Amino acid sequence: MKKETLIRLYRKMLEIRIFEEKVFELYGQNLVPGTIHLYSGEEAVAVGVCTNLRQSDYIVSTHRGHGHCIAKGAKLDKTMAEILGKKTGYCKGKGGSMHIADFSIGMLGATAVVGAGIPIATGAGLSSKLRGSDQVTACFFGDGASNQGTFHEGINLAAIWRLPVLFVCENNLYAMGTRQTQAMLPQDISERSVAYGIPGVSIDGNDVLSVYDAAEEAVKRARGGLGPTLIECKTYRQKGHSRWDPATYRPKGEVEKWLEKDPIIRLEKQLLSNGELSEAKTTRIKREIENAVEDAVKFAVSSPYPAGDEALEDVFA
Amino acid sequence: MKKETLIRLYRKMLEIRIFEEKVFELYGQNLVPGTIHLYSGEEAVAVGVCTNLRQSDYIVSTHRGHGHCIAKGAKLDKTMAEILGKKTGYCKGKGGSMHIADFSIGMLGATAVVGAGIPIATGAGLSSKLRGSDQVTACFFGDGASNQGTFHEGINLAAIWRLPVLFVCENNLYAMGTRQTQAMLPQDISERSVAYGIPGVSIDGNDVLSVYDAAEEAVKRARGGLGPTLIECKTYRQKGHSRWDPATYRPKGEVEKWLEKDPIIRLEKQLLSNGELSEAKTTRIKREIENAVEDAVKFAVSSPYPAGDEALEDVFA
Amino acid sequence: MKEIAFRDAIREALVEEMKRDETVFLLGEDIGRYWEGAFKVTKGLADEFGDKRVRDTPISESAIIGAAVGAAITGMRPVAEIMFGDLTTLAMDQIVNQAAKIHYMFGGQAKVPLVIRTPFGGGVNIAAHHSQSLQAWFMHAPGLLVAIPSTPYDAKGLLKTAIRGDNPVIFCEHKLLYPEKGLIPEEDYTIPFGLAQTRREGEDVTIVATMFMVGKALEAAKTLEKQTINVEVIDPRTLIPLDKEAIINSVRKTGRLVVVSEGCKTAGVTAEIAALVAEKAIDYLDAPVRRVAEPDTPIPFSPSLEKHVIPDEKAIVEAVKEIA
Amino acid sequence: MKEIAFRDAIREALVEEMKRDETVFLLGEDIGRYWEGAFKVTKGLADEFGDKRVRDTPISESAIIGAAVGAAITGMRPVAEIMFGDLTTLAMDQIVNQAAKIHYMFGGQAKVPLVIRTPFGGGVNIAAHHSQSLQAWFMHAPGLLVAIPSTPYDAKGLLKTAIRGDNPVIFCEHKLLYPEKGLIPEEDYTIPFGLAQTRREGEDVTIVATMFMVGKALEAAKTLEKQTINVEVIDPRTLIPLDKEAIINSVRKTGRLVVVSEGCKTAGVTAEIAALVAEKAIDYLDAPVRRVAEPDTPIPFSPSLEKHVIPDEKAIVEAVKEIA
Ligand SMILES: Cc1ncc(C[n+]2csc(CCOP(=O)(O)OP(=O)(O)O)c2C)c(N)n1
Ligand SMILES: Cc1ncc(C[n+]2csc(CCOP(=O)(O)OP(=O)(O)O)c2C)c(N)n1
Ligand SMILES: [Mg+2]
Ligand SMILES: [Mg+2]
Repeated sequence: MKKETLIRLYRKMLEIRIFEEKVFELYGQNLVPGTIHLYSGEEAVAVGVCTNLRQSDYIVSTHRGHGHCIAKGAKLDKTMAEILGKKTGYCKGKGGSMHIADFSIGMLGATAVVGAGIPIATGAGLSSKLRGSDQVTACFFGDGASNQGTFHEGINLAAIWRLPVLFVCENNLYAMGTRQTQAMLPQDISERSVAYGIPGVSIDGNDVLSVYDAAEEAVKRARGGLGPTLIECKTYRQKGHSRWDPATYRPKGEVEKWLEKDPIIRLEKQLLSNGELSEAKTTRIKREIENAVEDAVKFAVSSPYPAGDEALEDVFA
Repeated sequence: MKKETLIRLYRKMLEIRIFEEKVFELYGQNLVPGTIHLYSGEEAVAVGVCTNLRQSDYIVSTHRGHGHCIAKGAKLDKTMAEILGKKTGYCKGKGGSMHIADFSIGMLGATAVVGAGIPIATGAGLSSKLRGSDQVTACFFGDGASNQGTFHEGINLAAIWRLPVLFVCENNLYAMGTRQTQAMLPQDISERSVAYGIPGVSIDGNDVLSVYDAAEEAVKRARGGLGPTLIECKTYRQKGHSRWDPATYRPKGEVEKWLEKDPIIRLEKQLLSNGELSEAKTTRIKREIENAVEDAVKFAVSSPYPAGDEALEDVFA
Repeated sequence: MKEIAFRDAIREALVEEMKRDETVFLLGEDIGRYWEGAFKVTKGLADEFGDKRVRDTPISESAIIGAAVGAAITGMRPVAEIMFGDLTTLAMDQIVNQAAKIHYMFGGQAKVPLVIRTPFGGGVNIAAHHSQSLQAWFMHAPGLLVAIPSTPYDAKGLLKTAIRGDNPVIFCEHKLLYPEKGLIPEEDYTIPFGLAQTRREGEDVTIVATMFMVGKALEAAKTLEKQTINVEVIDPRTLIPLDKEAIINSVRKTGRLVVVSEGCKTAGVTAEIAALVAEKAIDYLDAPVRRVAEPDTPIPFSPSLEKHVIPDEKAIVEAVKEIA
Repeated sequence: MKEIAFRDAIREALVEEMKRDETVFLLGEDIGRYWEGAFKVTKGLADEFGDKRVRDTPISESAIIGAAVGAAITGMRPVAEIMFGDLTTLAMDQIVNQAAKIHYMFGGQAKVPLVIRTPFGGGVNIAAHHSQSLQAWFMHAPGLLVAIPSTPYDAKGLLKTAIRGDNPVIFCEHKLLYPEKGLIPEEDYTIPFGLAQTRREGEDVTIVATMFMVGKALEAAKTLEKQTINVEVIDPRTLIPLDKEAIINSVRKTGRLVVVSEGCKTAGVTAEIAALVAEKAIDYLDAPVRRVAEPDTPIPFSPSLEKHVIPDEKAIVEAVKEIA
């Protein structure tokens, strides 16, 4: 892999992590309304996938979507402003953390209904195919989502129509407090691809290079007209499910084990050890990102809330 | 297999066939309101499965449900009366062909929403398990139904809870005019069992003995606490999908090919050739069934329609 | 002008819009060449436009709507068919939470030019799972438009407007209307949403009626005329937006209102229209409002039972006479 | 009597009914020992009754309800939880076509003793997919009962009635009510469905209010009292059946009606109640009816926006003053 790509992967993951650490801090200060689902620990998935995409390609996101947004190229300031419910946010404060979208970069939005994005991604794939474009769509969803009817119907439809879609299952072991293996018998969610006659792979979702490679392959298949792929990324959320979750349902030692597999630290170590990155460079990158995030926070915090009656706008196009 | 069982299988299939031929005739005479979905050609499935069940076991049926009813032991007269919309029918004329039920024999009813019976069967299985009973539930549904979200959710739930349910997919090659292979990539619907970590088998659904054996095995597993099985029975509907369907979408020769595999004729030939049945006996059996069906018709035709205002009853228990 | 059946008027709208705009395409169960629609609305379309633009789907209502949403927000204009209105229950999340809310949730970034065609209504003895009229639910789901044509002319004109528009539309068709004939112009036309049509003028009582009930109301009007009660019959044509002005103006004139719609009575279409008048025009009312709708029961199978629950001319006449 | 929070009153009902009747069991997403309910309603229940009777499910709303239906028609009394009312959209077929219609379609053979508990309502900034109030849909689905408790006392009493009954019940809980406290008796009690409660007597204007809006209406009443407008506040407690008599009797007394409910205005809960009065009690009305509900928009995320769409005390006061 080219050095620039490696650095790009590293930088993007870090950007997500630092951005979200800030979100966490801000909600400690009561600046974030509602709830928040952090992506910390899962950055390799969004980044490994989206780095294979063009700006004109699409992604469909979830309630745990900050990482998807940033990996696809969303602006930090407008993302942060949306999370804070500001008028300057991507959705003018109407969407919030669970409903961010940036259509200008092919980020088709997050849905807070688990699994609901899957057939929508199928539709985006259908659209590209009908328009004769070579765009691909990456659809992110969780292990829990793979038990929804929409998973079955949406992937089956994409399969029979050979649509250019990557179904990216972020298996972070839990859906809220429910372990993946408590909610289904197969160990590997990728086995479910058999039901649709499409390829399925299970990979280490904390290794951004594995994700990158799997996505590259799937994108190639998709652009080549060979149809969808189901990619299961085994990963872990380092925090609780949402704002208030102490995550006491985790067995002892589990978090620690997974913290050791932190995708950012892993790549950083690797790049440092083979000389593609230096301590000085990592420090500089971190500084740059911290500054960018700081700017985003300033923008977001200083932005106004929407006026109440703006609630009545945007119901119809 | 015991001779009585063989004769029982034969008799039941014939009963369904002759009953439905009468239904067909009656709707030619405009005595059957609404639409009708005939089971002709698929009798081996219902009979092969239900012959393994006890009266206390449950079945869940579909829009194509006459065969399931009769195989489970429903009375011909009350079934016919319901199909004709009479007050003396199983559902007092409120249900009709697509919504027959007979709770007294564990026939939990037909639903006309394709796939909707699947999670209901899961619930019946759950109920038996919670009550500590050894009842099993057989759930019938079509190839088309296996593309519904309820298939995915319902079977997954039965799998993780190891419920005593037989998921019996009647793959008759078509869902209305849509070929099975046009609606999904796998050739065998039983492959979908992989997604739930349960056994799946595909069998000749026009061979009642194969169906019987597969169901016997699955019932054993279910009663033994080993959970559900997905049984795909490859079969064929000899008529159009419903009342008005000329079924022109079938390739030439297909019907003829399948008529040769008619499950009743097949078993009859077999039993005649190995002496378990004689021509005289088949004639007698047919006569008996024809008489029983004639009685059912008389009962149904001479029964009154419900009074209009009975429509207002039975909304709440 | 030419005479045409309701189902053919719909087909003509589809054909003309597919010719006019190549982003328009159809998807649904058995709409393609093998079946051509459960009610034969899409007859010949796969032949004319190919399987690519007339897409048969598996029995997956959620995915049909979800895929249509995904296509709509990325530049296409899907017309999805749900074979029976009762089966929208399987896709309510996609319809109500996704299609209807995407424009709003995302702050106006995305358009959802999606039409969902689906047949409602009873009268053909196919019982509780194939006979409902659920329009009221879609009125109660902000972000959706709801069309309820009662004539071939309206069906074609409204469907064209729906397809050309940028919002999700629930396009309600009545099973019993498909064979009904009516006149339509030879040339292209559209009908704006939110404009009611007065089907009959009268001074004594206003009847607001929807879909198949418009015809029943007109029959009732004839009977009532003989009894010297002169009713005005208003057909809203779209429920969202609703032409409130037309209804209120008529009530202002007549002082009496009967609302007639299939679908069960409680919290139904008739409730909204009655409430509207209670709120905005009560001073004009000289008598209680009457709602003629299905009783709160599922639709039964047997003809004798079904007939009892679906509003007919007689029920309308009685309701009018109660307040006239 | 003892003081107890709304969520604990619900839990007490569950505990007592599970003790009383071993066919009662719970199923839903994350209701078990690991999470104990998204709103902690089922706290401690898995410990007390075991995983067998307090069943965590996968994220499969359709299968949750479907399985509950199957269990209900075979001798059990399931209480299913749908984590957010907005997600009932994923199970509408099972709720409306199966649970609600089975007793009827099968001619009375089967009973469906099923309770579906689910939280509705806005006010906690969780946007369009987690804040809706869809009660009106369930009123428009024959065969369902709909409970809408506004106090811990009602929550417990109505839930017990729901669990002991033989019909499917949509048991609506309001997110903002969970921590609210109130008095309940120490001993077993139930509350019949279809019996409204007059929360405050008054002569000038009748306010019919539901769930969280009951409190808002009572606040408004205090403000209005200072302005010498004496309102009566009626809490229907169940929407199906609806205590029509209580509403009509109150309107007969006051001659004025304001209906207040979350959920969007068009074809909503307030429409049905306004229509009822337009139909049955118009002669008693001395002023137009007023509906106070959400405007026809999805629920927006930002606090400044959400506050704008959810009815508050001020909106109620204004509506009352418009007609008083
Ligand atoms: C259809 C649906 N059911 C339930 C919920 C409540 N809920 C929100 S997130 C979540 C868990 C999702 O798990 P998973 O798909 O594994 O994604 P993760 O949160 O682990 O990223 C649940 C149950 C929801 N939003 N939508
Ligand atoms: C959910 C749903 N979608 C569509 C229909 C209309 N419909 C009735 S039967 C049928 C085909 C069912 O095919 P399959 O499941 O294979 O059963 P078969 O009729 O072949 O026995 C369809 C599409 C329906 N009743 N329910
Ligand atoms: Mg997860
Ligand atoms: Mg089939």
